[in-house]
Amino acid sequence: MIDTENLPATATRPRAEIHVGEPEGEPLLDAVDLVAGYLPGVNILNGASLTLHEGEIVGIIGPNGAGKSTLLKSLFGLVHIHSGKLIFKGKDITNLRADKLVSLGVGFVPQTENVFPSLTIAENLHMGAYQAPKKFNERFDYVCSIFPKLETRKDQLAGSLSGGERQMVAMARALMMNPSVLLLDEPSAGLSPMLQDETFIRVRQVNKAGVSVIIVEQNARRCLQICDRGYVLDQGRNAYSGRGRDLLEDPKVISLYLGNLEEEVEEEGR
Amino acid sequence: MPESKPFQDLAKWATKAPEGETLISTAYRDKVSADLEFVEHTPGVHKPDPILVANNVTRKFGGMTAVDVKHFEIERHGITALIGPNGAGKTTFFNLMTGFDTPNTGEWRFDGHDMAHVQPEKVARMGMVRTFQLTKVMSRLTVLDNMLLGAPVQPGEGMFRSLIPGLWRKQEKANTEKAEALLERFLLIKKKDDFAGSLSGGQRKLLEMARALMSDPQLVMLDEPMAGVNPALKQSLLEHIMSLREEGTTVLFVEHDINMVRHIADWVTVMAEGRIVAEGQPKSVMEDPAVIDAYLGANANIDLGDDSVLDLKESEEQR
Amino acid sequence: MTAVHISIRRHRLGLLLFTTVFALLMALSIATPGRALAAEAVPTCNPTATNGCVNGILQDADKKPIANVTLKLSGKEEATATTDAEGKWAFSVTADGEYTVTMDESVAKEHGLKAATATVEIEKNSFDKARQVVRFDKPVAASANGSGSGAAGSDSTAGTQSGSSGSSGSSDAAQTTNGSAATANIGKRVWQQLFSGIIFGLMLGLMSVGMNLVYGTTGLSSFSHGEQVSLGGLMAYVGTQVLHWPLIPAAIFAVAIGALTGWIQNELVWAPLRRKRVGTMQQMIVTIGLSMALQYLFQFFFGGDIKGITKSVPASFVIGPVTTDAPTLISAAIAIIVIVGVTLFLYRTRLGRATRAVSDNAALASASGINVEQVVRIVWILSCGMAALSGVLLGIYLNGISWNTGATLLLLMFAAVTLGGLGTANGALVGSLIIGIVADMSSLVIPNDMRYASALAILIIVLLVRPQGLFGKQQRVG
Amino acid sequence: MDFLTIISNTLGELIAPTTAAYVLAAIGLNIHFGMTGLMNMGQAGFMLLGAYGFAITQSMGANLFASVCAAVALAVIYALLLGIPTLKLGPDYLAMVTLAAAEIIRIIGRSTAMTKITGGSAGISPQDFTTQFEGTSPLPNGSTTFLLWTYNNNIANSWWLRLVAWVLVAIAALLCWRWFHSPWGRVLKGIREDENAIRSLGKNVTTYKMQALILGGIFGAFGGIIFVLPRSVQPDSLGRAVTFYTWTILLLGGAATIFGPILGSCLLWVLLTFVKEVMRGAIPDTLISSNQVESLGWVIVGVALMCLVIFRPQGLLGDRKELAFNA
Amino acid sequence: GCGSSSGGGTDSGTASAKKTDSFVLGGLWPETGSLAYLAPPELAAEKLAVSDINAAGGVLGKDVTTVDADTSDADHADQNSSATQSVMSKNPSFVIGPASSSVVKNVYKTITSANVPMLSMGATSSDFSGLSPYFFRTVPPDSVQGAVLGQVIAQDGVKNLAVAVFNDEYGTGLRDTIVKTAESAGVNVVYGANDAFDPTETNFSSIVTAIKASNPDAIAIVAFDQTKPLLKELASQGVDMHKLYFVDGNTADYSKELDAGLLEGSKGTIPGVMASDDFQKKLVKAYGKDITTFTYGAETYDGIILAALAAQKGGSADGATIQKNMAAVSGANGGEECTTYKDCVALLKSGKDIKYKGLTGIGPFNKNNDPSSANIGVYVFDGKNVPQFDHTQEGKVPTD
Ligand SMILES: Nc1ncnc2c1ncn2[C@@H]1O[C@H](COP(=O)(O)OP(=O)(O)OP(=O)(O)O)[C@@H](O)[C@H]1O
Ligand SMILES: Nc1ncnc2c1ncn2[C@@H]1O[C@H](COP(=O)(O)OP(=O)(O)OP(=O)(O)O)[C@@H](O)[C@H]1O
Ligand SMILES: [Mg+2]
Ligand SMILES: [Mg+2]
Repeated sequence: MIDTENLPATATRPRAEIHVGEPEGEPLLDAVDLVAGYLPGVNILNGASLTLHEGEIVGIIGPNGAGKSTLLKSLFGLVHIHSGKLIFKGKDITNLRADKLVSLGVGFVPQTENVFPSLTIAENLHMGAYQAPKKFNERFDYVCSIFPKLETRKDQLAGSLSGGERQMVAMARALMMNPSVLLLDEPSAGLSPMLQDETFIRVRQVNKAGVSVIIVEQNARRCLQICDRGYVLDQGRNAYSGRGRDLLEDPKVISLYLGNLEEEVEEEGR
Repeated sequence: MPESKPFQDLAKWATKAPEGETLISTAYRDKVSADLEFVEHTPGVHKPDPILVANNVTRKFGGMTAVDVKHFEIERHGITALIGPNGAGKTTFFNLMTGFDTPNTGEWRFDGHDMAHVQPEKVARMGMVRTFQLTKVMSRLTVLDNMLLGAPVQPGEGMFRSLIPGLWRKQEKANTEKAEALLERFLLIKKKDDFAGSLSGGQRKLLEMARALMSDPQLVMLDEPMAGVNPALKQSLLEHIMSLREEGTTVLFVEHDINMVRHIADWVTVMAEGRIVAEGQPKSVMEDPAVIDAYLGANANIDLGDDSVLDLKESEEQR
Repeated sequence: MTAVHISIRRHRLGLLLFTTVFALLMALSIATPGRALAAEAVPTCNPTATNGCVNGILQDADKKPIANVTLKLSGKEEATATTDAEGKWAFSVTADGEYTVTMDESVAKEHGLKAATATVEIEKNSFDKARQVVRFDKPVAASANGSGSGAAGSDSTAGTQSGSSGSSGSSDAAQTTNGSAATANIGKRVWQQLFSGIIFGLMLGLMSVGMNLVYGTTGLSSFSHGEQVSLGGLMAYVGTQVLHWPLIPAAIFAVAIGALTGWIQNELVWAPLRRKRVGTMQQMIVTIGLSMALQYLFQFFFGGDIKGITKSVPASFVIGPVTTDAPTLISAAIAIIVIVGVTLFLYRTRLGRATRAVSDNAALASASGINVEQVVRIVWILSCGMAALSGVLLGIYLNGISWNTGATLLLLMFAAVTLGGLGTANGALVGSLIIGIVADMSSLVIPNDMRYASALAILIIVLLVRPQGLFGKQQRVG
Repeated sequence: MDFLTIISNTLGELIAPTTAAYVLAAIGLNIHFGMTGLMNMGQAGFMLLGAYGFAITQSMGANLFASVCAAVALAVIYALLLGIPTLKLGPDYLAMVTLAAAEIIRIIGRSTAMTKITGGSAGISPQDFTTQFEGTSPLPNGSTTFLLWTYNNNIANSWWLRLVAWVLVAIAALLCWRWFHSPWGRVLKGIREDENAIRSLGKNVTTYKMQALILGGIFGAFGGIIFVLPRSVQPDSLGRAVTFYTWTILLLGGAATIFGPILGSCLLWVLLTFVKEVMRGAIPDTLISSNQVESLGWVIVGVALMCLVIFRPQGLLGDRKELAFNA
Repeated sequence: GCGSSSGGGTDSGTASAKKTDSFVLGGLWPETGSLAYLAPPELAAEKLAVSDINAAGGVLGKDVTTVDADTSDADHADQNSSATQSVMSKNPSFVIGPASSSVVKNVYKTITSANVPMLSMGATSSDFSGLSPYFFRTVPPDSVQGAVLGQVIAQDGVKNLAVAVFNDEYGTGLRDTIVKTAESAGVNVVYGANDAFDPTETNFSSIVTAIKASNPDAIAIVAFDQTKPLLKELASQGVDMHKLYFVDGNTADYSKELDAGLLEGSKGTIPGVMASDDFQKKLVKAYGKDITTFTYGAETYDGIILAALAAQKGGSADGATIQKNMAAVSGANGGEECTTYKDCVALLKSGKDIKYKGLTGIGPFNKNNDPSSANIGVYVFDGKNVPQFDHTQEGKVPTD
């Protein structure tokens, strides 16, 4: 058992030492039995729970419409939580306004509508650094090192970008604010395989630098590979949870959520 | 031998397939793989039985050339994958082919018809139906209504004829049945009376694809249909796509999921910076070092959970 | 001109008519009890129940009065009069009937007058004929009527003016004079009207930039923005005319009140509506309701008439081809400074970029750490404050403000922002200038009451060519 | 205060021809906006053209049917002229173009240059165009009291006009009900949501939009005819304010509903009359002058409108759920 | 066969057909909207008339009661109708108003078809002569005032006249007569014979530029409240402000709006004998508030008095009776002249025929229910920008 709190931010944690269950200690973000929905009377989340510890990567997978995005949005104050508790660093943040959360160091990449279409790329990134405008140049260089295309296209309107390019902007925007917790909703969707991998590696990298990450993915295999822990969400409830690796190999999870396309293709290939 | 039989008959039979059976025939598949077997693996190569032929299609945005396709053909009844890095011009190419955008130069023919300056709706009615990468659902219409809009030529869609329900009730019923069957397949049946605007990101993708299939198109162009779709469902839908072909549909799709491309594509075309840079059977294209370099990346087969990946990255950055 | 020929041709007929009418009138006047008194020359004559007037003013072709000319009245009654220093002369007559005024032929010749005699008919009871004005300087064009008071054809007996027959002729004649005058005038007017068009465009720009800001941030087309403009003007009126403050404090007061209303309405109306996620269409209906409420509230307090902010008319001066005055130039300068300021604010400042981000996607803006409510609040305050400022300037420039001044300009504001490109800052300015110039210049070629139609037509034409407005950007499909 | 007359006047608005005229205009707008998403901010333009078409031909002696045809034809031509170039515009821009076009029609109609045709600012007097319509009435001369209401049978604001107006409304509502629930209506709604998606499904969006524009315009023209029959044709009477009222009616009742326009129109005019009648009765002029009372009445109506939308943003019959997906 | 507006439906249920002794005065006023500033003098006149009548013992021994409603302006045609409905529902004996021609057009059929007489105090359109037996007016048609003003202009030696007119029935109607009269007397109309500005116009600079460029030596302004900004614009562009001509819609006291001396020497016409200071004071007192314009005040007052006298004479306050006796009390059949309600009623009671000679100085109603003769007062602005009475001109109103 590693005391994550006392580790220097840059320390590498040997994966083998992570426990099957949750790490002990005060969680960084704790969502308990969240009930939330968009329309009155229709709950999308029916008691979903989630815990994030300092320095962790937590993955959320699940079928379409399970409520993964809703969960992230409710964590971020964009969907109204009807009941349940949401604790961040010991403070109750239930239904706290999103911009307040940003100043607490939480960053968010939504799944859809994740750029400002009539702003240029540079302006989009400016928005990312809205609360710390002085750091703009430094962070800008950083995100451009991940997505070099952004630098060359920085004056193009985000609305005219290709799907993948938008996704880059969205991800970059969230990274601009140098958050301590990052909520990512399908960051790899629409990216080329190379950039998908790049994204996951970068997530690990920022994680290594001390950022805790919650990541929702349909590219489940890749996601679970990098996660410390994973949750499977179904119909607004937690269906399974456990170490990323374990979920990846759990036959039930595979048959219900992951599929076996990869193996099939490999078999075909042989 | 499947080739000795007329395809049409087969196709008819295929739609009346007995319950439970998915893939009824492999006639078209066999024909396509036979056709493509000896086609050269060079960009812009000619194919035996092309349904769409594009020549010298270019599109510039300001100073940047988004699309510059010298020659491109899609094999009839084939499942062709169009892959390429982000911003390669795939979506723009779709837009050009379907009339949503006009090219700076070039001409292209669909099924022998010249398609320059043809309105998008005409294109669709000629049998070339596309989906959008950034989904377009009719938010304040129910999912079922969204589907029904996908059905082609409905007498009830005339202003005057719509006033006489007798003229369209029957067809409406048939369309509804078909739509429900598709929704069932796409796991959306539970949502059929909900507004499409309430769908999740992945569900929208599914609806968009299902809607495109309502019209039994000759050529369906899917722009990243499976991005954001749950892997288990994706897998089951691939079979549906393959069965489409046996009903006479040609499929062109853009996708970044390499396994999917490998699994169902008969032919892969690679675009980069607006140009077609490689073409060929999936297996061989995926092994093309240029493709790996520009598109697949070096980490494709590496477990990202490995710390070695990070070290590699760090050293890369140090350089 | 054919007029002369016509009147000569009519001579015979007129004579016939004249004799019969004359005979009739004679018979009538004999029949009337109380025989007429003699006519007399008076300094001024006004017709009453008992007397009619034959009067006029003797001027030469250059409108200079001709004094000391003796005029003789003959006909039913007789008298003589001498023109005064202003050329005026008047006879008061008591009997209805024909009168002829004569002067010395030589005088007429010397001063280039059209005639030396004129015959008129007096009828005390009739508005048309109780007074007959005889002017020997009568221009040719007007005599095309063939009727008139007689000075037309020199020795013509000229029938009395016959109401309806003259009307079409007179308007035709007017058209020709008007037409030729207009073309001659255009040269003189171009610069002045271009100038006033620019000034008006700037005012319009100042008005609409606030509206555009609200649109650019919340997507709401505010129909009550016109009332915000009126409010500014009316508050300045309150300041200067009711509280008797000097103009500057009154203007500041007006802007402050305007900004305050912006803040209040955001808190009371728009913020709750946004919280309920009410669509912009519905919000637009709320602005229509608000506009109605405000308009009649103004009418409640200020009545329906036009209020002047300042009483005195500023001294004007001439710069090159245009006449203008200091307040106009200062207003224009303020408008330019404010509009440029807003543009810089939108494109150069963090908050400005935030307003555009909010309009694109409020949820994402909030997720980027922008306090959306704060931004919108500032925008409302700014927008209403600027509207009030423009109301003040407008009230001064247009010489008055009333409960509906803003409302009548609302359409032009919409046209301006749409023309420039909705939600774009410099678009509002350029659009306003175009609308202002077209509206003011178009009256050079089309009737005045249609000049706003031409401004709107320009809008439509521009949108046909550039569907996203001048500065708008097109979105990609797919 | 005389409650009976207040009530009878207020409820009289329920069946007033003006209310019906607004219903027709709002039904037209419902086809434009509620169904197709066309932001037509110039419905008054269609109404004015309808009124001109009817009244001008009537005053030239055409028969009723021909005049109605002329009104419809004018609306159709206007829709075509307006639609062909502008239907490709985005919604907000289309709103501006229609608003401007309607205003241009009004300005030209009232200009002195047009006096010979449209009567200029004076418009067309009722004696010039209403007699034939009044003459077709099967009702006897005189006036009739029915329940609370007494109106002349045939002349001006008459029972006969009420009958015709509301029969027209009934027909229009029936047609709309049929259209709204047909595949045709579905395509229109699809266009409202996303026209590019509809295009990609092979529907000719421009044709559909044009059909909707024409159809709604025709209803607008009928509304215009009914609007002027009890009074006179005056360009200023069919100006921007009328368009705004029509929009208010539509959204008060609920866009994209069949009975929304009817309910909205009844509600608006009943509310307006009620407020003004009560104000006239309730506030003594010793307190504030009577024109202040009247202005205050309007203020209250304005505030009431705001409150209605604030507290029921989806309209009386609208679907609250739809609001959640507002673009 | 039921097309005629003169009310075929005589005796079927309209309350006005029954004999009654309670005189209910209906009033339709432009209390809101673009003509709202015309309402105060009219309302004041109504109040004054009613209190004068009631002070003299009322009509048929009973006090007059009033029912009022706001017609707003022609932009709110729906309000024209509903206001009319509101007044008609209270069974008025007689309706005074509305003032504007366009609103009259919108409502007169509803009123006259119910056999209720109505009287407009401001509808000057010549189309209204003989509109309906139940329609009266105390204002002469615009041709009368126009002729007088046209002659005044000609007589002043004006050579080039510009006319600034707003495009409204009142404006263009009056303009046409002014232009016709002035032109036939030798005045050259250099601007405005066909051009008019929009009634909602706020920006007069280009209009004034055009006027100025036409080099007029005098300008006639035919407008309502728009005059104020127009005057200032004229002054600021340096036009000669002492040679302006006004009409009844704008011959008003500008002492509060303009610098002293600005308008000195300019002239205006107002129908009616001089609207006395005394009457103006009474109006202000009756209204209880300051009134700035007095337009149509006298016409309103006279209209009400005439109707009350008609009811008194006919012995019943129903519409048909009033309609029948309107002409008679105005003196169409001759009779003893009287100037106040009190005096007139006294004469009537003593069985005499009367001729009410009111403040407007109009003659008896002619066959078209127009005033058969009228007075047009000519005013000259003094150094304080207040119009001062100069002289009056009387004459017959043409009947065709
Ligand atoms: N705006 C909305 N209004 C109403 N219901 C909604 C809304 N957005 C999503 N839903 C519903 O909530 C459920 C969960 O949606 P959510 O977006 O959270 O799914 P998800 O797990 O993210 O799916 P996906 O993998 O497809 O993105 C779905 O059934 C969807 O229909
Ligand atoms: N309207 C436009 N204006 C400017 N640039 C554009 C426009 N549309 C597309 N582009 C650019 O053209 C290039 C091709 O875009 P396209 O959408 O076709 O890429 P793509 O191959 O579909 O990429 P992805 O896989 O990310 O979807 C991109 O770099 C994009 O930024
Ligand atoms: Mg999701
Ligand atoms: Mg793409």
